[in-house]
Amino acid sequence: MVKDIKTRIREKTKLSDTAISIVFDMDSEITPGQFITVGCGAERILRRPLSVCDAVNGRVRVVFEARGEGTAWLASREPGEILNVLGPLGNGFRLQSDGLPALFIGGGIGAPPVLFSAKRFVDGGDAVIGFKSKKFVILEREFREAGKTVSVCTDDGSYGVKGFVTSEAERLLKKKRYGRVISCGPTLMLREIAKLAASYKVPCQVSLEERMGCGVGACLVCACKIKGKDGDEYRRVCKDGPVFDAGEVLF
Amino acid sequence: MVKDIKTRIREKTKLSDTAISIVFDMDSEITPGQFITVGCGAERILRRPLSVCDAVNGRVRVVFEARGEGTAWLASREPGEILNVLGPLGNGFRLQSDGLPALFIGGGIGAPPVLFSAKRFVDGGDAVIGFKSKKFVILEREFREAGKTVSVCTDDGSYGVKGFVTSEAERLLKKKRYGRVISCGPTLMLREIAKLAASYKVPCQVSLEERMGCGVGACLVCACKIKGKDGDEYRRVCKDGPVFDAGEVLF
Amino acid sequence: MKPSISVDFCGISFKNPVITASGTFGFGREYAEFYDLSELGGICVKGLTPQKRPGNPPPRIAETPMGILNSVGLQNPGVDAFLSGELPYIKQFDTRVIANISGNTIPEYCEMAEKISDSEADIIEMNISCPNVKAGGMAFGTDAGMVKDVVSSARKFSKKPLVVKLSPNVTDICEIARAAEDAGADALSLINTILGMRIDINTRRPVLHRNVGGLSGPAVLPVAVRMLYQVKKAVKIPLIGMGGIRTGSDAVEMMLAGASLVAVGTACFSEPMTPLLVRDGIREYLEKHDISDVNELCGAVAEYKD
Amino acid sequence: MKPSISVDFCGISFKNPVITASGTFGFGREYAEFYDLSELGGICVKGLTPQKRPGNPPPRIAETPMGILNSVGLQNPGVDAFLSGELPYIKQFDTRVIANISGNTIPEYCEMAEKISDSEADIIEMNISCPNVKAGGMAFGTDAGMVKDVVSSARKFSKKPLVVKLSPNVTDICEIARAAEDAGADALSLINTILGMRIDINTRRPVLHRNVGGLSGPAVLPVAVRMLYQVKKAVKIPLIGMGGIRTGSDAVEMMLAGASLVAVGTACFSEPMTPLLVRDGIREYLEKHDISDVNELCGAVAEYKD
Ligand SMILES: Cc1cc2nc3c(=O)[nH]c(=O)nc-3n(C[C@H](O)[C@H](O)[C@H](O)COP(=O)(O)OP(=O)(O)OC[C@H]3O[C@@H](n4cnc5c(N)ncnc54)[C@H](O)[C@@H]3O)c2cc1C
Ligand SMILES: Cc1cc2nc3c(=O)[nH]c(=O)nc-3n(C[C@H](O)[C@H](O)[C@H](O)COP(=O)(O)OP(=O)(O)OC[C@H]3O[C@@H](n4cnc5c(N)ncnc54)[C@H](O)[C@@H]3O)c2cc1C
Ligand SMILES: Cc1cc2nc3c(=O)[nH]c(=O)nc-3n(C[C@H](O)[C@H](O)[C@H](O)COP(=O)(O)O)c2cc1C
Ligand SMILES: Cc1cc2nc3c(=O)[nH]c(=O)nc-3n(C[C@H](O)[C@H](O)[C@H](O)COP(=O)(O)O)c2cc1C
Ligand code: FES
Ligand code: FES
Repeated sequence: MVKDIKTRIREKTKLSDTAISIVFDMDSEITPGQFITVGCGAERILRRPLSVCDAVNGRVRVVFEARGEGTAWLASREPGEILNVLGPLGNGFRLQSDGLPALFIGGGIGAPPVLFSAKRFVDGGDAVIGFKSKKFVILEREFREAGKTVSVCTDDGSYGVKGFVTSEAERLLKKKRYGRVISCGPTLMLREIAKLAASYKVPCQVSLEERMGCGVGACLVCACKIKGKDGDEYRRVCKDGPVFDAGEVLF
Repeated sequence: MVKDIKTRIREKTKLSDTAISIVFDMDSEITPGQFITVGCGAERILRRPLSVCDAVNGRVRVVFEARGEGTAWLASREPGEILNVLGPLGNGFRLQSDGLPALFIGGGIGAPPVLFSAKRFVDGGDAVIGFKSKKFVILEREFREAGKTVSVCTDDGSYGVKGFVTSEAERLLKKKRYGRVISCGPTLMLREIAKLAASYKVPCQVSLEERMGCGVGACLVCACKIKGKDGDEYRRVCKDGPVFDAGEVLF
Repeated sequence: MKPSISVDFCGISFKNPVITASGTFGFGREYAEFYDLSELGGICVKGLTPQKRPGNPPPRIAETPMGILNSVGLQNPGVDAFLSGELPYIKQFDTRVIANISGNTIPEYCEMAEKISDSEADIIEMNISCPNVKAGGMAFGTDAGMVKDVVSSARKFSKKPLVVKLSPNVTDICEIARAAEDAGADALSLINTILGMRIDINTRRPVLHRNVGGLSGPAVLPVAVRMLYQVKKAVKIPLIGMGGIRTGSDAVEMMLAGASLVAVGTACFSEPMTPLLVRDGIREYLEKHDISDVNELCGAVAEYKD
Repeated sequence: MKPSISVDFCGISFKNPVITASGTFGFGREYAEFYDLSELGGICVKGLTPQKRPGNPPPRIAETPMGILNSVGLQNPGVDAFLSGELPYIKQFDTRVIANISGNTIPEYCEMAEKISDSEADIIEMNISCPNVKAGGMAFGTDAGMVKDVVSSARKFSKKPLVVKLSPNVTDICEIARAAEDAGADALSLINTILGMRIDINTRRPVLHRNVGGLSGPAVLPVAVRMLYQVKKAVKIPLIGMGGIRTGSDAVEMMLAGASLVAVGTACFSEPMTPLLVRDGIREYLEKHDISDVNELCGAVAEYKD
C-alpha cells in the first residue's frame, strides 16, 4: 500500500561533505530499489524522488546529496521537523534466492539502494562502490556489515582502488560466477555495467533516474526508452521501474 | 535609516484569540505610526506591512492578527526563528508637544500604533479603544501604563462600554479640549472619527491601510486619494503616509 | 442543511464539480490506489490520438516557480485501445468520463469523435491547444477560422456533448471562444498550458528535450481566472475551469469567474488527494457562506463597473 | 582574471547588464536610500505620458502564487515634469537612464520621443504593451500592423536608441517582434506583464479595482525565457530580457535565451537589494564557468535539434 503521510524526522546524519542520511517514521513493506517522494518546501511543486536505503522497525532511511534547491531545502531540515512523504513507489530489485552470489555495484549517491539490496539478499556476494574521491566515500562499513566483501573505487585513487567501478567489477566477474548484478548510479556508469554484465552473460538489474511529475505512473513524464516486444517504447521510470533489466534499456 | 535585516524573534505572546505580539531585534529610531514590512515565507512575494507597537532597547514589537495566508505563516513562527524585516518605513504621527492633551483612538488591530503614540506623547490625554467583543480586547493595561485614561468599547457590550469608539470619543470631545486626535483602525471607523474631529475642530491624524508592493514609495500601488492643492490626487500610503491629516483624506 | 454540490453540465449530471485534468491522471488506475474514483465528479483521461503515440524524448518536465513545464507529447495507446482497454476499467466507478482527443487533421478529430460517440464515455473534449506536438495541436486553437472548421466538422460526428479546450497562448481568447461556440461546441474548457521554457545554466541546454513546454500549476491560476472571466462574458455555453487549482478556495475563485466545473491537474503531483480536498473545500465554503447550491457561484463575481 | 560584465547596447555602454524594470523603481529616489544607484547598469523609469496621469483607483495590487498582479495605470507626473524634475536627479548618478513612454495615440509617442531626444536620457523605451490603461496601451502591442505604424512614426522623432517593449499577451510574439524591427526599432524589451485576475472569494469582488491586472514576478519567468528564445531567433536587434528575474541564475538563463541586458522588477519588492545581488550572481557564474565576458552568454543556449 502506497502511503501519503506527514512524518517526523527522527535522525539526521552527515555521512560526508555532501551526503546526508535522514531517518523518519514510516511503517511499510518496502523492497530494496523502491523509492519515496518527498515534498521539498511550500514554494516547490514537485516532490523529489529518493531511493530507500533501509527500512526497519517502522523507520525508513534515505541518503541523499544536496544537488539543487529542493535537496538543499531537505538538507537543512532538522530532527523533529515534519516531512511529506509518499511511498513506497515503483518496483524494486528482484532478489529471490537462486543460490548464486550477486554482484552489487553502486556509483556515488546510487549506493544507498544497492546497500539496501545487499542487506536483504540472502545468497551472499560482493560489492563494488565508486566515488569521485575519498571525501565522498559513504556506506563502506555498512556494506561490510551486510556481509558482503566491499571494494571501494575512487576516480582519483585517493582511497581504495583507483579508477571506475567498471574495472573492479570486471575483475570480479572474471573470477566468480554471479547470479545477478544489482546496480545503481549515474546513467553512463549503468550503461557500461550493462555492457559488461552482458558480455559475461550475467543478468543485470539497473535502477534508473528520470525527472518526475506525479511519481505514481499517471502523468507519463518520467519516460525511459525500452526495447519492447513490438518495437521500442517509452516506459515510466516511476511505475514500470525504477528497476529495469539492463538488457531492455536503451541507454 | 531604513534597514533591511534578517533578525531573530525574541518573544512571542498571544494577546487574545486572534492577536499575537512578536518582539525582534532591530536597533532603529522609530516614530510611532511608522511601520515595517516582513517577509512571510519563501512562497510569498509580497512582504506584509505591520505598524510598530513599541521600540525600546534595540527591540521592536509588532502586534498583529492572522487574517490571511501571510499573517498565518507569521503567526506560526516561534522565538529563535529568523525574520526578514524592512523598516522603519513611512511617516509617523506628529507628536510634538503643544501643551494640550491628545485623544488616542484605536479600533481593533489598529490599537498597537496608537499605543506606541500614547507612550511617546508627553502632554497626557485619554484613550478610546474598541473591539468586536470581550475576547478581542488587547493592550488595555498598557494604555493605562502609558499614563492615559482608557475607555474600552465593545460592539456587543461584552466588556467596557457598549458601542463603537465614536460615541465614546464624542463624549470625551464634548468634555475636554484636546490638541489632536491620533487614530488608527478600520477605514470606516477612521472616516467617522475624521468627521467627528472636524466637527469639534480638533486636528486629527489617521493611519491608513492599503495593499502594498514595494513598501518604500517606488511602485505607486498603495494609492489613497488626497485633496491636493491642485485638485485631488493619489498619494502613496507607504511613503507619503501611512499617517495623513484626516482633513485631506478622501475616504 | 448540507449544500448541494451536484452540477448539471450539458445535460450530464456530475455528483460534484471536481474533475481531473487531462494528462495528469492517466486513465485513473494509478490514483485508484489512493481513493475510490467514484468520489470524483469526473475523470478526464489522457489525450487520445487515432493511433498509439510514443510521445517526446525525455526530459519531459521542468520545475518553475510554483509551476511546471511539461512536454509529454501525447503519449497514449490510441483511441481504440482506450475504448477497449481503459474505458471499461473507469466505468467500474460511478463517475463521469470525459474523453480528451487530439488530432493532427480535421478527419482525425471526426474519426475519434465518432468512435467515442458509440462508447460509454459521457463527454468528448477536443484538445485544440496542445503545445507539445509539432503538427496540429496548438495551431488549431490559435486561429479562429481553424477553430470554426475543426469544431463544426467534429460536431457532426459527435453524439455526446462536445467540449472544446482552449489555448491560453492567444491574443484574444474571446474571439476563439466565440468561434468554438458558433461552430457548435456545447461547452468550453480552459486553460491548457502556457508555452514556456527553462534552460539549465550549467549545461546551457533547455531542461526539456523539446526545448519548450507547457506551463501549468499555481503560477498560472491568475491567468486562468482572467480568461474564464473574459470568456464567461463572451459566450453562453458553460465552462470548465482549470489552471493552477490547488484548494477549495482556488476552485471557488474559478467558479466565481465563470466555471461550472473545475479540473485539477498539476496539484495532484504535490498531493494525490488534491481533487477530494478541493471538493471538500468547496463544500466548506458553501456552508460557511450559507449557500445552498454550488451552481450559485457560477460567474457570480461582482466586478467593479467604474 | 575578473570577468568583464560591461555590455555595449545599441552603442551605449552599460557597466553591467542589470537594469531596473519600468514602474517598479519609480525615478530611483526611493531605492537610493538603500544603495548607490551608480552600481546599476541602468535605470528604466516609471512609464511616462504626455500629461500627468492620476492612475487607477486602489486596490492596485494582488498577490498570486509566486507573482503579483498590478493595475497602477501609469500614474506619473508627465514627461515634462520628468525631464525637469526627475531626470536631473538621476543624472547625478553614473548609470544609464532609459525613459519609458506610453501613449494613447501615435502623435503622443512622437511628441514624447522628440522631447526625450533633446534630454540627457540615454535610451527611449516605447511601452506598447501596458495592460492597465483603457485606450492605447496593450492594443498597440498586440497587432503587428499597429506596431509597425507606431514604431516607424516614433522612430522619425527619436535621436536616441529606440527600444520597443513587447506584450506577452499575443498569439505570435515573433510576428510582433519582426514588425517592430522592420519599423526601425533599435532593440526590443520583453516581457511586459501577462493579463491576469484574482477574485476575493469572501467579498466576491475582484481584488483589483480595475478587475484585471498585469502578472509579473517569478511565476512568469518560464514564459519570459521562452519568448526571449523565440524572439532572439526571429530578429537581429538586441534584446532586454525581463519577467520574474530574482537571482543571478535567472538572469543568466534569460541571457542564454537571448537577452543582452536584463531588467529586475517585482523581485525588488521582496528584497530591495535584488538588482545588485543579481549583478553579483552573474559575475559569480562567469567566474565559476571561466567565462571572461558576459556577452558570450547572449543567446548561447544549446537547443535540442531533434
Ligand atoms: C527513482 C530515483 C531515486 C533516486 N534516489 C536518490 C537517492 O537515494 N539519493 C539521492 O541523492 N538522489 C536520488 N535521486 C536523485 C534525486 O531525485 C535528485 O537529486 C533530486 O530530485 C534533485 O532535486 P533538486 O531539487 O536538488 O534539484 P533541482 O535541479 O532543483 O530539481 C529540479 C527538478 O528536477 C528534478 N531532478 C533534478 N535532478 C534529478 C535527477 N538526477 N533525477 C531525477 N530528478 C531530478 C527534481 O526532482 C526537480 O523536479 C533519485 C532519483 C530517482 C528518479
Ligand atoms: C501601514 C500598515 C500597517 C499595518 N499594521 C498592522 C498591524 O500592526 N497589525 C495587523 O494585524 N495588521 C496591520 N496591517 C494590516 C496587515 O498588513 C494585513 O492584515 C496583512 O497584510 C494581511 O496579510 P495576509 O497575508 O494575512 O492576507 P492576504 O489576504 O493573504 O494578503 C494578500 C495580500 O494583500 C495584502 N493585504 C491584505 N489585507 C491587507 C490590509 N488590511 N492592509 C494592507 N494590505 C493587506 C497583503 O499584505 C498581501 O499583499 C497594516 C497595514 C498597513 C498598510
Ligand atoms: C503532464 C501533463 C500532461 C498533460 N496532457 C494533456 C493532454 O493530454 N491533453 C490536454 O488537453 N491537456 C493536457 N494537459 C493540460 C492539463 O489538462 C491542464 O489543462 C493544465 O495542466 C492546467 O491545469 P493545472 O494547472 O491544474 O495542471 C497536461 C498537463 C500536464 C501537466
Ligand atoms: C507595479 C508595476 C508597475 C509597472 N509599470 C510599468 C510601466 O509603467 N511601464 C512599463 O513598460 N512596464 C511596467 N511594468 C512592467 C515591468 O516593467 C516588467 O515588464 C514586468 O513587471 C516583468 O518584470 P518583473 O517580473 O521582473 O517585474 C510594471 C510592473 C509592475 C509590477
Ligand atoms: S512521474 Fe508521472 S508517470 Fe512517472
Ligand atoms: S507600496 Fe510601492 S509605492 Fe507604496
